[in-house]
Amino acid sequence: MTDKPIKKEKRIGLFVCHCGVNIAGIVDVERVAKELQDYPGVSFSTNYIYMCSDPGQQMVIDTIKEKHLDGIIVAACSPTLHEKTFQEAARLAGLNPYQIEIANIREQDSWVHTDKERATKKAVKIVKSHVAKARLNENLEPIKVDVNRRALIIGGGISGLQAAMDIADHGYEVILVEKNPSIGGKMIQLSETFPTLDCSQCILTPKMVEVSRHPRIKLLTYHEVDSISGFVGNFKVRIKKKPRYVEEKLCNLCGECEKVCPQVVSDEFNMGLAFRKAIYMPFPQAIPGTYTLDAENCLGLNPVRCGKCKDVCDKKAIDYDMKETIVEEEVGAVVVATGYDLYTMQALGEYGGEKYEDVVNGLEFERILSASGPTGGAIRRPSDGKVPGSIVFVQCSGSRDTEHHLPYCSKICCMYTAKHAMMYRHRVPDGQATVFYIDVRTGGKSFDEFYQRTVEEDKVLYIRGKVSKIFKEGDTLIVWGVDTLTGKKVEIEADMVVLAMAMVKADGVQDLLKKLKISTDIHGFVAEAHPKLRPVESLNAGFYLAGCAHGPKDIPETVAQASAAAAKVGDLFAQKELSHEPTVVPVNDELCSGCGICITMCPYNARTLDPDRGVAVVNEILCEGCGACAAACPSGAAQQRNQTDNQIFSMLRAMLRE
Amino acid sequence: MFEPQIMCFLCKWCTSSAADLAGTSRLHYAPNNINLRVMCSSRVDPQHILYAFKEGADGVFIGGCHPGDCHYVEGNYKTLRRITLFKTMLRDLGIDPDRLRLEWISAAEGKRYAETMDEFTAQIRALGPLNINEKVLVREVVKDE
Amino acid sequence: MRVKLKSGRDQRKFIQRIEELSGENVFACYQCGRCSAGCPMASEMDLLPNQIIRLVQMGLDDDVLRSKTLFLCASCFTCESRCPKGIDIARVMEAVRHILDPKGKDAFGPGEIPPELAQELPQQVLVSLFRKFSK
Amino acid sequence: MKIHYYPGCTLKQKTTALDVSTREAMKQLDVELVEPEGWSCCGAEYPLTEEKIVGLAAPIRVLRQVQEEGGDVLVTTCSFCFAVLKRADKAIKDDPLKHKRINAYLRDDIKINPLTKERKTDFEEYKGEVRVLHLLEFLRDRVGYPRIRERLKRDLKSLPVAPYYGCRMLRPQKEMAVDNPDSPHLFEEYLEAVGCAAVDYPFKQECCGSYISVSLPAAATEASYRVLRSARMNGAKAVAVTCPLCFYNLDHRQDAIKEAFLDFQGIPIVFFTQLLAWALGVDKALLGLGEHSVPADGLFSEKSSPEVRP
Repeated sequence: MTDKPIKKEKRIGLFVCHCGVNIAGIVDVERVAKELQDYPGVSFSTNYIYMCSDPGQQMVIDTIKEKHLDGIIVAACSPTLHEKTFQEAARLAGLNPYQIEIANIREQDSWVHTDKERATKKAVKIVKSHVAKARLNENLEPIKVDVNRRALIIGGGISGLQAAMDIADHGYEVILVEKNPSIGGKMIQLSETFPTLDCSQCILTPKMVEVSRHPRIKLLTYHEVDSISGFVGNFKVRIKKKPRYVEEKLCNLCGECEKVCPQVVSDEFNMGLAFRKAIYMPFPQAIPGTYTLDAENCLGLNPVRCGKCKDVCDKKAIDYDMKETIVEEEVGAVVVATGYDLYTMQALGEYGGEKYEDVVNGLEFERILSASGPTGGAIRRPSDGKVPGSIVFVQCSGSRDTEHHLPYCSKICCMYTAKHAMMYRHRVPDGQATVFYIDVRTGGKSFDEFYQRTVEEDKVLYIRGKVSKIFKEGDTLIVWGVDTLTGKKVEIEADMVVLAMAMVKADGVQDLLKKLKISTDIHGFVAEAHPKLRPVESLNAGFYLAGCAHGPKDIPETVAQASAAAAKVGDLFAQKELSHEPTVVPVNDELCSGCGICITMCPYNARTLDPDRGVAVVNEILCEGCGACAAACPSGAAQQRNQTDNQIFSMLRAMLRE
Repeated sequence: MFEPQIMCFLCKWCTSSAADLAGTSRLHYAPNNINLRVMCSSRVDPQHILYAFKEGADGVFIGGCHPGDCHYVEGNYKTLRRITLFKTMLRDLGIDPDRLRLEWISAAEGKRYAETMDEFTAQIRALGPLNINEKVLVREVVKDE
Repeated sequence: MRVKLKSGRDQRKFIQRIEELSGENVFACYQCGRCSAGCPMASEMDLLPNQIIRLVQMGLDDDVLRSKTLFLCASCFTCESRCPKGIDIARVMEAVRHILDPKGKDAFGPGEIPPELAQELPQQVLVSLFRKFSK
Repeated sequence: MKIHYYPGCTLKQKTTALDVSTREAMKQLDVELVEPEGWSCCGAEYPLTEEKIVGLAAPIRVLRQVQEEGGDVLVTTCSFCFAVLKRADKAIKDDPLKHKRINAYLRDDIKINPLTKERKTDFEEYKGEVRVLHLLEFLRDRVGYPRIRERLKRDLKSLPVAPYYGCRMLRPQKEMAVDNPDSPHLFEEYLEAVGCAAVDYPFKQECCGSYISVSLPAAATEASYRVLRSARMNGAKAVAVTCPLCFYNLDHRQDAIKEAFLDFQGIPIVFFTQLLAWALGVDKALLGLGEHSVPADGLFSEKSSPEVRP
């Protein structure tokens, strides 16, 4: 634990910032500069009102040149704010940017303490610790890496399709992975879209076709991402190809297989409101246009047990022996567009969604409204096909309930409920539409006008209050609620109830996100790097987010975000090469005993054992510089650049020794 | 009144950002702590902790990301394992393991950071200064320069 | 007590009658309450003007028809001039009074005015009052 | 200038001050007022439901009479009459069906002239071309403020007057279209033309309680109190009104206001035409000041408004 003798004492400059009164109001900045004047290693010390201002930076640049400084400390705000600013200033002055230390005496000192004397003393300690570190800082150069200019898009809904189209149109190759048999996502299930009432299928299918025909887009439907390794610009992805049991290229969609299939199962495209066969096409415009055999419901993929479909297939497209295979791809960027699911109705027992067929969620009602749905767009209730004379719509079903369900607003329910009620009134002119709401949120272009049209022209009764209970009497649903505007407890007889269920993260997406190693918020939505300034990037370099994977949003917002993510991918691909932080943890061969502990510590597989030399070796490109190995290395062979154990010990000494 | 010295090792991605947020939110807390920013809580070697005690820290605090939120996938689990083991060793060395504290504080929890600092400072104050015997013990374990 | 909202045609019958008589779209009201906030008589009312509209929207005719508010409205049109949705609430009040006409007795009849006061009052008061509040 | 003038019933019976002062003032401005022959009550309240259109017959009857006498303008002073006449006129202009139905009523009604007992054989439908003007509008647009100013005989500038619009003249705006209902200027401009200092105050367009004065006097008392208190607080020495009902509530009710609100101090209420007539040099005795229950004599004195010698 001995500091190596410092061959040539460094010349370190100290710049203490007042930040107006933000720092100087509590910390005696002049005293800090003065006390450090004679501290070992410090050859220049000053203070200035705003170090980040142009004259402040110029002072740093000039001083580095004049005083031949080879290290500087800026005692100012948090390094998250101006570290880059001063690294750039150092670069301009010819000093290696890794010789810059930012001592945080604002957020972690002047702003949190009131005792001027103690805050000043603390500032002195903080600055000293950085001087101690700076004395041992090395010049470092970023590690240069090539960029693989191919993008992986996970999810084939509207956000994935849009991002894929945009990136491909920028001239880059795209691999689009969709876990379902067809692309289209949730949007293809919708009927009309608010506020223009465009038919969802009519506007989406052209995009689906375009994507499927794009020469630079490789469509991998019925595939799932299995694992991913590497780093920004250089990812290796293993993709699982699920067996479809039908050869896509051979299937000519004659439909004979479907006719003979004896297995009738619930149709997920129609939200369980209709049936399909075990061999099926999810919907007529599905892309790729092929049948898929759902092995889970098939009588057994065994010609002896059934084999009817195989028998009737003229094209010999059906192959019961297909196996899951793995496809490997190399990409430089990943767009996560995994979409959403609806909160389960089972969670709201008091609304009877699990008990009563005629209590449906928003997506189920979309299928009922859809011209391609089980009723051909006629509004009939699921239980007996009766045209409902009265429908009650319940907004915020699961949303904005901090106590029992989800605290956030699902954002789109106000608008789609207005649309649902309007559609219902158009198609069943005698029908009574009642909407329970707690607030109607219509922030969006032409949204409020749409909502008001629903109320004024279509006479939909909006009742302000949450429904407390829905139960059945005979074949009528009784809805108990309250109108908080009049203070009246109300009871409504309804033939059907539509619950605007909250939007939640896509089912099972957490496993995928774990594989991608990208962070999520507490609700499992992918977290953005910065809520305001970096809304489409993940904190993890090379990952971008689009659509509802990031949180509830409507179609235009999703499309905008997908295009933004695509533009960001374009930014990345436009670079000649990427820089990787050089603050990695190399191995000192002389000290390494080859124990292999560091190898087990590394989450990135950056460290391996060189069997010939019996020492650990590091792939510096893979190393992210967490330092877990350095802490675990028993011999001290693993030392993080510019945060060596020696540097840490020196800092501790500087901080703690009075 | 005894003013303890608290040495804090803070993960750059979470607790250090929480400390910044406490500042931005102008939350006041006791000035007994001094922070050292590391890339990950798993960068903290038990030797660093002992060294801090030796150099005059009365308490050592480590702040990392909540389980599942580690920027480096699982560094915080490594920290948890290390610190749990190391605490038993501290007892053997005659240092009250309560002088070492590990907390998960996310970047959004500025208020919790400030409260934790006050609370830990009070706790260490109640324990009193790290006594000489303890220091002697530390000296035996940590090689001096 | 829990109120059972009428459903379908029944629910709309009252609303439609009010809309026919008043020529106003009561569903345009989004319950901002500006009418009640500016009403010079609001402090005397059992139901505020916006509550009357709300009850009409909900088809709760009984509550509306027995409200004292109908006979406190002076048709000053302050509400009308400030309603962000352009609803003439005074017309809605008049429509409700109209529905009430054949049902009840005078809300305020000539017999209730002491003769000496009648001597003093301007004619227009008597005419307008009876026009509004008598059968 | 000769012009049709509709005084309405109240001005002929209980509130003659408004009628008398109007006539005196118009004389000074060389305006001859002609009452339409056989005019009847306008109905006082405009019928607000679509089904009570019979209420439109009375005001349209008056307008048809003006048309028959060759008039193109009908001037009124009472705000109630003004509102009913103007709205009825607009209603039948906007709705051909109403136009047809009202004219059908009138055809039956005027077969025999009730006054002359003369039988009429020819009937001319009301065409909707008579403009209903409030006297304030008439003075501004037809007479003109310069003509008023040049004939002023008294200086009223030491008299701060709060104009009180009330409800009927301004609202509903889309039918009355006189001025902005929440920031009107017509009355202020008029008062300034007459030479007074117009007092700005926030209650000039608030309701005085109207006919609620009879059914629930306390409510009207409070409404009137708020108006008068606001006028006084803003420095008015008098409140000018255009409507006999406003006059009744603001003037006759002041005893009741004093009983209900201990801080209330009285303030005289005057008709806008009384100020005009006085400023134009009409004798005080011709202003109908005897009808005021809060004495207003003090306002009409040499001291407060001296004669100007040209």
